[in-house]
Amino acid sequence: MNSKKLIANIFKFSILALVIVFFVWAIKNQYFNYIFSDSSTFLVLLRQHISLVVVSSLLALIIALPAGILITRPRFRKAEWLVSNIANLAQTIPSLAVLALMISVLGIGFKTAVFALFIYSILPIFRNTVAGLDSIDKNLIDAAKGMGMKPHQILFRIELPNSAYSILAGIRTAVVLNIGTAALAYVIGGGGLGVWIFTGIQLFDNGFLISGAIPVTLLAIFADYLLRKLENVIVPKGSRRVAKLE
Amino acid sequence: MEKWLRFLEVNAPRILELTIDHAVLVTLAIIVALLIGVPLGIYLTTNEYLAGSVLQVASITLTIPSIALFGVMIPIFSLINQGIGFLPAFVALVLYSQLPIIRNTYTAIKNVNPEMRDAAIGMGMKTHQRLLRVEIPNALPVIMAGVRTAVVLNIGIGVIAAYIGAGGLGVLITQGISRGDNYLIISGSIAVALLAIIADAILLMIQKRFTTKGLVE
Amino acid sequence: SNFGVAGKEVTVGGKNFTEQYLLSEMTGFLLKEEGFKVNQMNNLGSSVVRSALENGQVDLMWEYTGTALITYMGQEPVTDPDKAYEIVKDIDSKEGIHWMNMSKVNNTYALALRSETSKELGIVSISDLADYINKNPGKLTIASDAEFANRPDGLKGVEKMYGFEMGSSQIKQMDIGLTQRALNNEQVEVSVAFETDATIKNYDLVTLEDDQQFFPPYRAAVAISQEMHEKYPEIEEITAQLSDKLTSDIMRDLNYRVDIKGESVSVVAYEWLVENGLLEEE
Amino acid sequence: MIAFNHVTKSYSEDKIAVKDVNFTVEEGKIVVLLGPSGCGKTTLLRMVNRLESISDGEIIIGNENSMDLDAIELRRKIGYVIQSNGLFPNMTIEENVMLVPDLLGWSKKQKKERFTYLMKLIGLDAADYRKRFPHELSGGQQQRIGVVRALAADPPVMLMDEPFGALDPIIRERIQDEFLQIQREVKKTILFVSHDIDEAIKMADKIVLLRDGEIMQYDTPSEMLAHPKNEFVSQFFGKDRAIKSLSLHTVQNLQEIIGLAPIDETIQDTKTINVNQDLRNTLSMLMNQEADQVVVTNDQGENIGSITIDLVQKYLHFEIKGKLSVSQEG
Amino acid sequence: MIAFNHVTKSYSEDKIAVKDVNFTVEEGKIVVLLGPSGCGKTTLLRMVNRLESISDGEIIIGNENSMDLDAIELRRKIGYVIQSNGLFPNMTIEENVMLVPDLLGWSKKQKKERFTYLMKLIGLDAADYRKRFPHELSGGQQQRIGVVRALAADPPVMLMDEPFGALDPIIRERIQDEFLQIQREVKKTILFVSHDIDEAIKMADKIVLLRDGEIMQYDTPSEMLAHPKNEFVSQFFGKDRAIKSLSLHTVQNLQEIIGLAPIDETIQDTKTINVNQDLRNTLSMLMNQEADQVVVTNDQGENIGSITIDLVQKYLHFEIKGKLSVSQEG
Ligand SMILES: Nc1ncnc2c1ncn2[C@@H]1O[C@H](COP(=O)(O)OP(=O)(O)OP(=O)(O)O)[C@@H](O)[C@H]1O
Ligand SMILES: Nc1ncnc2c1ncn2[C@@H]1O[C@H](COP(=O)(O)OP(=O)(O)OP(=O)(O)O)[C@@H](O)[C@H]1O
Ligand SMILES: C[N+](C)(C)CC(=O)O
Ligand SMILES: [Mg+2]
Ligand SMILES: [Mg+2]
Repeated sequence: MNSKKLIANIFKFSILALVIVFFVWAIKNQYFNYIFSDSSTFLVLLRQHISLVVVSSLLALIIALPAGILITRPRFRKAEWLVSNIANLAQTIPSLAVLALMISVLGIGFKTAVFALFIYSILPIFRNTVAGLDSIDKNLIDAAKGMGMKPHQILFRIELPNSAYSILAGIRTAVVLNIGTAALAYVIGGGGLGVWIFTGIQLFDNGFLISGAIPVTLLAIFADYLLRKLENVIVPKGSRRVAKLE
Repeated sequence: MEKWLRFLEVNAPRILELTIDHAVLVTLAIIVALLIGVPLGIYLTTNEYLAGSVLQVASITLTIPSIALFGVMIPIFSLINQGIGFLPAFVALVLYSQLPIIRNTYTAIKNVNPEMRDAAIGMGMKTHQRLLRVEIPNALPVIMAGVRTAVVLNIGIGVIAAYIGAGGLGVLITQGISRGDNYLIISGSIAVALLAIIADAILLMIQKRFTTKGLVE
Repeated sequence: SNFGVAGKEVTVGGKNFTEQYLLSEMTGFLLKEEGFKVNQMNNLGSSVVRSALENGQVDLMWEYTGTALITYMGQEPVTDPDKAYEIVKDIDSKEGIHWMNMSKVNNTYALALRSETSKELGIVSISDLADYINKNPGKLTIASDAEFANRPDGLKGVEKMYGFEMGSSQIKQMDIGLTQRALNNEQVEVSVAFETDATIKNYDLVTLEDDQQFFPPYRAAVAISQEMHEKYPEIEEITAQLSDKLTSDIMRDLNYRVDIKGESVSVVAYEWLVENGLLEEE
Repeated sequence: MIAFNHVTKSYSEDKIAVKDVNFTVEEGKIVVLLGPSGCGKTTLLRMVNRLESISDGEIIIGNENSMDLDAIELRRKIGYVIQSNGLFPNMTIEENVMLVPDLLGWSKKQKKERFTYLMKLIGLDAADYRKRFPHELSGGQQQRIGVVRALAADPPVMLMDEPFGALDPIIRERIQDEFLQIQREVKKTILFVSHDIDEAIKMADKIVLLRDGEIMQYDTPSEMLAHPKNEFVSQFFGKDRAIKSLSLHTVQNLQEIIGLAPIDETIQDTKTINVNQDLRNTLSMLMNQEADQVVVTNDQGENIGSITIDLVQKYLHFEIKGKLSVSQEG
Repeated sequence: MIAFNHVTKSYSEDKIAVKDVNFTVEEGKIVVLLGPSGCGKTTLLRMVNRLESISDGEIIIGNENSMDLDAIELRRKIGYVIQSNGLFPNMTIEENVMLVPDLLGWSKKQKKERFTYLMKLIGLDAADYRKRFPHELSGGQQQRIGVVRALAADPPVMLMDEPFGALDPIIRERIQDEFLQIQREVKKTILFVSHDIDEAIKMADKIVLLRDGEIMQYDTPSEMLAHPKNEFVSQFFGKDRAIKSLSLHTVQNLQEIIGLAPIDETIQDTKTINVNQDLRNTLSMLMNQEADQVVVTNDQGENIGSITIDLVQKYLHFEIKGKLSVSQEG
């Protein structure tokens, strides 16, 4: 018992130490300097990055959530297999390729990047929406029907609240993935912090690299954290536990 | 179509070569990830304290954008003069594989019906007998699901490794972008997708082969 | 034969644009012909291949004199190509890197405009551009890759010498292969271009005169690690076949075949080597 | 009132779950659907609130054909309790219980009052439970909430599908008693599915015994135990059904029909038994010979007679063979 | 033999699950641990094969202190059956059943023979089931496999934790009978957990009734029913315990002790009952007055006497108050 705690603590501290060593090394070598010395560019890139992510994620949500709801309605149930498989296949196409191929359709730049990211984010949201709605105990739907609830009442009062956890997890996956993929937007002229990462890689300039990579990473971790916190607000208290048990 | 045939005629050997490079990189990374992740996942089931922090760290690792992680590998590995190429890419892929493998191993072993575990202990099985005969066989489908996730993930992320000189199918796509050549991009993407689908199918086959019939519901 | 004798192995490094793919590929063909096992490490940023060369991950590469002089060594620009070559060679000999076989390929940077824009705004030289930008700040956007945007011999240096400044949101950074396309698609007004780029002619673009001679000559030459050079002195001769024959026009032509006609790099490289008698057809 | 007229349900050509079923659940009565697994109990129940369609025949609720009513309207007038209680995990206890009233647009005040009333009915503190979530309750408590949720909008009709199936025997019995208590107060018309014989005997005014979708017998529990119509019914209730049926009757019932024996004041070793005790326990006591005489007391504690095995036997005989045979002997 | 000497188990300072328990399970007997949920049955059982540590006191198995044995060795010598049968889904039936022999290094031939023997014991075809997987079996069959798995290495001692708890009542009764049949053949020393009174009465040579970790009474089922030591025991078995106890006895037992009544050949309306029928069903039949006379037949179908309620009552009285009171009356 004590030795287990000890091992756990050793692990925690070594990770912490590693992170600290990294940051000390980076700060000592002034690798974060561009953030401060060229803060106007940094802010432009950061803003671009966030817009890429927010706009594409919102678009994806607007499409994927209703699509997930629709496909789980009895009328369209039969199509679920097909749609899910196509969606899974689409997932194997590398994100970089999706970005690249969009050039032929939309040209170069921010809009193209947004569109590619949007396409790429649809899948996790769609898949988790479907999984969430599917995993609801059929007895609950039965009970709701038996109480004389109309289909839309069942959807909004029973199905969505109880699959909120899963749907949010999908959104979280999509956003985190999106933040990473948006770093590739540089390649097609979409802007974002990827510009500095690529500058760093191509010029072998650790300053650019770390001034780009670390903020992107922190952005992803922060978004993940924020969306987890959002769970506590959006997912009803009663179904949170049930969802986590799964 | 004709253009495609001509393209493939010229480029097929190169595509194949890059596909093999890609597969080798991912396979080696997964093997090492398995050697680390599975024992660790199993060990974590016996140490709740550690499980919490390891899984948290692994899940944060997975949120690190791939280009950022590959990028950061360059200065770090430059310290041992291996800043670009295979090694940094390999290490990054091993890191990315940890979460799915550790988490699935951990939850799979953890979720083995406690009564089954009890029965095994009650019958006088030793810890390793219990692990090998009861817990791992019953956890295998879930562990394999984790491996499959990791493989498909890595095949996709491996594309980005082209930016740090690790070769693989990413070369086709990045050159396709540089040269505005959609044939390269598309053939690269299809090769990546096929690789992922085939790898997944092979792993599924392995999983079925090693999962006794008793677990097929 | 294509099979290397045990131990005779080299790694050829290359940057991330067409000319470099071609140069590495051609070098690779020639070395293979001579019994080397050749590894390629392509698609990298300038400084990355450079540091790989320094630490031995890459054995040789085609480098440009101007790039080395200014970006790696932080020297002042030198207009005479041979002088520049000597300086570079001299400095690098202390770094364990040997320069050899300077070619006539001069792949210097240039700024390009659509010819209609050029006419419309009356911009034909970089000074004109600087004037226009200073009068209309924020109006023009430029497509650049990450390197040009940040190299001392890139945009930063141009701005300094010509006395203008583009805001960070006016600089659209993207893969080097896309800058001319962005220009042609009217998504930007200015773009960075390489002198040997085939796209300039193809897209009806004009390059601005470097009237204050900011850009130094960028002669392509082989940079090889000293160690490798001593171990396999024959490489110098093998690569000399290339450097002797190549010119900017040939390079532009080969780039054209790849970038515009969409031919494969290895086909173009192979055919040129065969046509020029450097390689026997199999 | 719920009347089944020639009701048939086929899921497919060769899967007929319910065959030509006819019976009526009278106002304020509990009818239990009993039978082996797969005999069609659930299907029959779910046809009432149209969760399953009716293949043939009709179901009359009140005095309207169920098919003439709007399904949503119909369901809101029928309380429905399912085995797994079906509480919505995302809603608090109050939201769960007040869902139908809410759908019906009751005012806040009305809902609050009703909630308090209902919680009192099942002996839980309204204020305490209002904001809790289902997972914070024990299985037995959840089951009770499931029952009062069905009662919430005071529907005249209730459908209950093995409502106490998931509970352990001791809690189950307690909830059964509690529910009968509530029913005495609310007097709903109830169709109740069970596969437990003891539960059926205890809860039912009448039992519908089903096999393979067909009614084997429709009768009061005591009738069914005493006069099984066929081999299946008699086997289903088992060899000890006479003893089982004793739990349906009290000493009071016996007293009313054949009277008690006089008390022999000379016997010292006596035990007393309350007039409301059931005859099964009474017989057990008598068999046990815990005393030489068992005296019956009424609720006021007065001795009103004594009871013997003979009397119990006679009473049972009367119940089974009818008054005739008693008067022959008497 | 399993002996509990002052065994105590505390999970934490204020959670004492088992308190100073003393009793002995004799060689070849079944002792049932009975009591309400949470009374410590499972804890007590699991201390025997050291799945739980013993806080105080000792458990003697055979004639060795369980703590002196190697835990793995000990467990291999003790058959263990848990409620949900705990079959390993990844192994075939044969692999499941032969697991302990396998761990003990039996030869292939030995294992095969043993498997065939065990399957015969539970009436399943060895060849047919050998290669099947648990999920291909019904609940009842799985439970049987769970039992023979515990028997596989022929351990002298068996621990069974609500082994039939998950089964429905009808199958459950069948398996109980079957198991008693097997036990008659294998004569294991068995500690058996149940919370079902009827099961305990049926299976037990002796019952340990627990409350809050303490033994309330340790006795044979009939003793416990007849002479509950305290209020808790008497309440636990219920008011109808006399009737419950009847199922422990057969007409044969009655005949042996107080004899049957002669047959009145003049009575036409007779029914017959087998001499092995239990007295509970017999009483039910008698109460029911299905006939004017109930004739007892033996296994050869010969009529050997008749039986009456009076006789049943007398027999019960004898069982409860002992021979003394019978001889007084007799
Ligand atoms: N949706 C369905 N489709 C086809 N057959 C069904 C369907 N629902 C039920 N059945 C079949 O109809 C028959 C009656 O089922 P039902 O659920 O009414 O039985 P039940 O008496 O409630 O059984 P249990 O006691 O196990 O709940 C069964 O044979 C069942 O398999
Ligand atoms: N691991 C444990 N830690 C703390 N308390 C425990 C633990 N296991 C059991 N208990 C407690 O010890 C008491 C006895 O538990 P046990 O499982 O032996 O009861 P049981 O008689 O088997 O009950 P049931 O009939 O419900 O299975 C209970 O109060 C239980 O909550
Ligand atoms: C030769 N250029 C200057 C165009 C690019 C380089 O240095 O890589
Ligand atoms: Mg049912
Ligand atoms: Mg227990």
